Amino acid sequence: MRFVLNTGRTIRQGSYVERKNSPVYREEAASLHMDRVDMLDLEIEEGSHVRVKSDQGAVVMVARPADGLVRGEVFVCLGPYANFLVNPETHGTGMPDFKTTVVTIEPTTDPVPTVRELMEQCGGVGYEG
Amino acid sequence: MTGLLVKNAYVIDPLSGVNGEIMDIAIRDGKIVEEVGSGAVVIDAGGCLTLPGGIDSHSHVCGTKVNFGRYMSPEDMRAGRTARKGVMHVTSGYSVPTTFGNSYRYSSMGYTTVLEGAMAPLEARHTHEEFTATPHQDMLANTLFDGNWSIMEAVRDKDVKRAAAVVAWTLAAVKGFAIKLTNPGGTEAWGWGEDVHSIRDEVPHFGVTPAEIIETMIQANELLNLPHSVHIHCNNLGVPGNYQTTLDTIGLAPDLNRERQSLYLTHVQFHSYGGSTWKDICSKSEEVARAVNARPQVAIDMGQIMFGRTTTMTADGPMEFKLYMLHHNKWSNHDVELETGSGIIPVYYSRKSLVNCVMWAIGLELALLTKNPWQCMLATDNPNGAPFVKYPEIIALLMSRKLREYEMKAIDPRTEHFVPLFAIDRELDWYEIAVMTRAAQAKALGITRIGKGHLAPGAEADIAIYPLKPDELDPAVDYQQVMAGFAKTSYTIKRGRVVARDGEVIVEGANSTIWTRAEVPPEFDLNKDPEFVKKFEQYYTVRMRNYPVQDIYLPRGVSIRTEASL
Amino acid sequence: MRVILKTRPRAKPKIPIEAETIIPQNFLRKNDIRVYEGNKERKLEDLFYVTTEGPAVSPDQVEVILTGDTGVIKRVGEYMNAGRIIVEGDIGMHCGNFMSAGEIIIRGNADSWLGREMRGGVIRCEGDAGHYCAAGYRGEKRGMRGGMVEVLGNAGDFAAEYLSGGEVHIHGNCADLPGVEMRGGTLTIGGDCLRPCGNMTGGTCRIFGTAHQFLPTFRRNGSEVAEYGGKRYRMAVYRGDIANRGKGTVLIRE
Amino acid sequence: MKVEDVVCPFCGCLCDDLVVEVENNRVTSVENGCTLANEKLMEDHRLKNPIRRERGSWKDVSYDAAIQETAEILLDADRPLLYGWSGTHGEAQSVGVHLAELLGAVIDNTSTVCHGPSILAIQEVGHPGCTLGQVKNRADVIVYWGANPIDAHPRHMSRYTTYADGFFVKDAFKERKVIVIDVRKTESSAVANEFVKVDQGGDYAVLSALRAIVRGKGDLIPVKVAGVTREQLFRVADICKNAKFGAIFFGLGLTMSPGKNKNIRNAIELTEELNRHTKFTISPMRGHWNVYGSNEVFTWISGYPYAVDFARGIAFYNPGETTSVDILRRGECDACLVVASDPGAHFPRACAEHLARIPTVQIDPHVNATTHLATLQIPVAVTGIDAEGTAYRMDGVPIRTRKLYEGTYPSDLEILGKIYARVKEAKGS
Repeated sequence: MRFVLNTGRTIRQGSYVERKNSPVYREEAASLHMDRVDMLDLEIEEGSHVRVKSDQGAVVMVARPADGLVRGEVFVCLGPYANFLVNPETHGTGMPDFKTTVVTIEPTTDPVPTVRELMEQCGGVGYEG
Repeated sequence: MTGLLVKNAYVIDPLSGVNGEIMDIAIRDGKIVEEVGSGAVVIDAGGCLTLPGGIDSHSHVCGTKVNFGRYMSPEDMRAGRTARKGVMHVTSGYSVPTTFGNSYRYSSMGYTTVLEGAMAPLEARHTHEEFTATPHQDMLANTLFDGNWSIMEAVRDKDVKRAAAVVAWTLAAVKGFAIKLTNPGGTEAWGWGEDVHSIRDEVPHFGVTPAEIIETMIQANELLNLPHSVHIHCNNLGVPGNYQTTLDTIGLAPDLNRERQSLYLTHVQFHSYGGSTWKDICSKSEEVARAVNARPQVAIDMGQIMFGRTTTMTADGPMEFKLYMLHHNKWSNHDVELETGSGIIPVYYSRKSLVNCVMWAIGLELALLTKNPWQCMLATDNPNGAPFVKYPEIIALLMSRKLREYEMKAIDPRTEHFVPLFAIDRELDWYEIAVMTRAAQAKALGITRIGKGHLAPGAEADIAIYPLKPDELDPAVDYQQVMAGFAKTSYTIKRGRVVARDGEVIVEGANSTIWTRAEVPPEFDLNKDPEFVKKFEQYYTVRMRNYPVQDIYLPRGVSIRTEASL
Repeated sequence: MRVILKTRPRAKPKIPIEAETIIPQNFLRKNDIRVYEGNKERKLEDLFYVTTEGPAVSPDQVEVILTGDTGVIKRVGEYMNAGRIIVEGDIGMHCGNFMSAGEIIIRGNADSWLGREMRGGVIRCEGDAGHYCAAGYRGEKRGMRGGMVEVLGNAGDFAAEYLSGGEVHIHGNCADLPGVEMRGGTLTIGGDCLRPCGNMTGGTCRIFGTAHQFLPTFRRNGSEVAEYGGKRYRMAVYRGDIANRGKGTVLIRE
Repeated sequence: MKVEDVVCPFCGCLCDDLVVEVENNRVTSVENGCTLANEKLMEDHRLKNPIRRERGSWKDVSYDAAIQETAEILLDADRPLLYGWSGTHGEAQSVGVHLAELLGAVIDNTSTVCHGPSILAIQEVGHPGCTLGQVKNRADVIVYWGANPIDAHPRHMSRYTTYADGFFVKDAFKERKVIVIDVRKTESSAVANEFVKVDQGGDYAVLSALRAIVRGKGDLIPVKVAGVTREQLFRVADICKNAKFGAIFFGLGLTMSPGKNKNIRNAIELTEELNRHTKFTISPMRGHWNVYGSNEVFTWISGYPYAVDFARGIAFYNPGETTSVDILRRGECDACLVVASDPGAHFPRACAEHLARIPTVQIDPHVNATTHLATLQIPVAVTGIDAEGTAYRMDGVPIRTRKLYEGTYPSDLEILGKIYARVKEAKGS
């Protein structure tokens, strides 16, 4: 199924912004908020892992029901998980389309990567500290 | 330090009564001295015009609105870009150059002291940050009180001493130099999208009039014994028929100070319009100059406009909105809680616009019709009338009727019917120019006492040597040379050190910031005034303790201390 | 005179070359021409194999041909006022900015800001153009004021932004907001586009494909017939943008 | 030890009324702060010392070696990018701009992925704004557009708008109307008097429609614009026109959605139009506590608020070209210095990949996503905790942050000053 991925701030993301390698940050930044009916259609429950895919790549997140969203829209707080999917094209403005990434979502049993693992996938070397 | 000796200089130093004498100037430890030893570095001025460093008594170069002028104008930034070179940083901008751009260009013109015309107290820290990045001029900041709630309450209560206490507290807190009133009362009214239209209009919700604010502040200023007088941007700027407001304001000025004026009216060109609409606008420079001539207790600056592109910026928010409605280009506005406002729009003054031609003429007329050059300073309200780099051209226009005639042929031919300029023959001489560009400013600002604006022993060694030989030049004819000469000094000396040569800045620079501290008796110290403290906490969005500008922002601060007569 | 500039291989091929000096008039006087590779100033010969053929006495007799890896070369033809530039492949950003006369032909694609604030002359891009094709400078009141920009392929977002004079013709599609802030001149779009002419105050935009998400602030004002590519089409006429002063015209094929 | 009137170094609200308890070089309690402030001030998870990546693993290095290597990396580069800056004080930002100027580098701040489009819009049409106290003391209508202050600026409503009593608004909660316009329901929309739900990507059309209505051309408006009914559009226009003082605050909902700067421009022009009827102001909800300061500092030194390219000696500015995301996406830069920000977390993946390919030095107190991409990280003091300096609030009001205790880490200013000195020496200038 196709969805439009929106990103934005959440208070939890902000609270853990200096602790990006903590489990709480991962939990927040990898939470995919979506409409309950969409979740039924995808046959997933709260806490299910989903593979979210865009033209830029794919990342595993955790589905969570949300009330403020309409069907077809999903929300992830800004951060490395959402950014795995965002196209870097800026339309000559310097600003990528952080609010309108077209994604597909499917259930998966794969684990949610850590921030460190995401960065290693980008070519980095994880720092344990 | 062995000192510096400027030899063979053609000196005009009006404050010392020197008018065109060939003499030597000795400098040691940043000051002018009687003599230096034989080991001194010698600069041969070769008979060239040598003046005290230039002083701009009203310019907008640093602070919130100036920086916003840059921020919103990439098209202006690209108009004047230079690369890093030697000790010179990158510069950008034409009408609102970067701080280093301003500093280098002023320095190249021989200016060593500049007063920022409008600093909102709440944002003073910003002005001071930019001052430190304007390294070649000593800087002073006029501090805005036009819409200050505590002032208006004191005015309403007819409590001059309270007003003086508010001024003393604020100047000390924000390291300001003098009292600035921009459209007094009007900036508060603009908080509601309104304005005041005469000095007798009431300010909404405060029950005071601009006239009462002005009169109270003049008295408060003298009670505090501040070096400068109240510095006013009158109500109704840029409105046809506003000369009446200007005359009314001049009429308010008592004669309270023997050393200087009691009221400084800035950019009076913008306040000398007759007529009732843009269609019948005309010059009232004669009426305004007559009032100035009759009242030695006032001083003015021209607010000359020059044709071309520039940016207007002022604390006068409502005026800028009116201007935006005319130009419909872009408009910024920034109201400052409990204090003042500001606005910015880009403009283009065109020779094809009759209104602009009338404005151009008025500025020149004010300078030519004011009999005493000590009462009329040369300024453009940079960058409102024109960027300050146009000063040399203005000097040439004032010195040469021939150049004026040449220009008058190029402008809208109808202008002649609306202005007296075409009938004015006066040509200013070197001495009068020296007065209008440094000596009068120093006197008006009250900074001669700290060694500014003159070259007598003990003065700060701020000196400009121009590649102009007054004995060999007829400025009425050789106006091109006059323009070129005033644009680029051979030497600009700041506090005894050569900072610019032939238009190139050669040292990093280290300016001072000059501010005023008026000592008040303890009962007038508002830090301990419960009512003041309470209002502050209730209505400002910054804590009172976080409001004052810390000393660290003035690495070379010079405070002028006064004893208040409270 | 014909000057052929063929790019040399570079250690860091993605670092842009800033080449506002590549304009016909500069080759007339055999000056030492310099360009920037990143923050390093280089001689033209360091980055290009330069071949010069034939004489010229005025810049309009100079033709500059660029070949090789030209897609990262910026500012070619900036402030050009005579002569001709032919780019055999793609060209980098800012090609033909502020040009006042002469001709630029691009056989491949042009990156963003093609013909920004152009005053006169002709640019023909045979491939696609990037964003802000024939647009204005940041903060400037007027954009392109004269001349002609023709793109045979598609254009990105903000094509002809601030167009104030002259002619822009995109044969293919435009992406989002073509003709936004338009004040004058003519914009012709052969294909489709998204949200055309937002906030326009003047000029004419003709759209021969589909205008998606057409803004609600344009007023229908009858129909007329327009000719395009040798065919005649019935066009719906709109006046707008009435969110602003609304003195512009948009024609959309019915 | 109790420290009063502490300035919070988290968001653009720059609240300066915090009361903080400090014991043994740690903040042990925070009063008046929001959750974000508490977490930030009480944090205790710094990187201990400079670290360096060597053949696939990390080694500790000395400050001096790290500084020397940073200078060498920057000097070697043909197109270095200096990114970040919003999380440090103005004095350090100032050294950063001079460093960029000296190197011929590109310097950019986090506006690039935040309110950069707002700056572009302001450069087209200006900005009718005001300080936050004007809003608190006067405003009777507040509009939040594409902004969710409860999550992003938790005290904005209580200090400046919805719940803030002021001189002319004695009982704010009763006297103020709050309108929230957004593509989704949020905590903030829940407390609004009027919630306007716009279809994703529809803001531009809604703004155009409102402008037309305010201009008296509402007859043209169809029954629905981007999901908003004609009735609601007229109602909103009416509330705004009848305000005594209206204030619009907008967020990334406008800057990041399709149209970008043109959305903001449309909102500013709506504000200008409303000023023909009453008093209206508009203000961006700036994110980082000192992102506005980086714009200010960049501007007075270079002339431009962000995305400044000194490659050719002069300052050149063109967002979309000289912005960090574009430079990284194109693979242009061959070295990167990241200061006080985390592009690894906040830039699209392709940008993070390029950071991992080139020498990337990070100056930051914490281990963040960029750490894993970097070749070198130098930990520094946190401005507002163990370093002090100037910050500019979202409305341009400059406030000096406080140092709460004398820590052991060097400040950004010290580290950057040393790098600048080494580069200057190497350049022989």
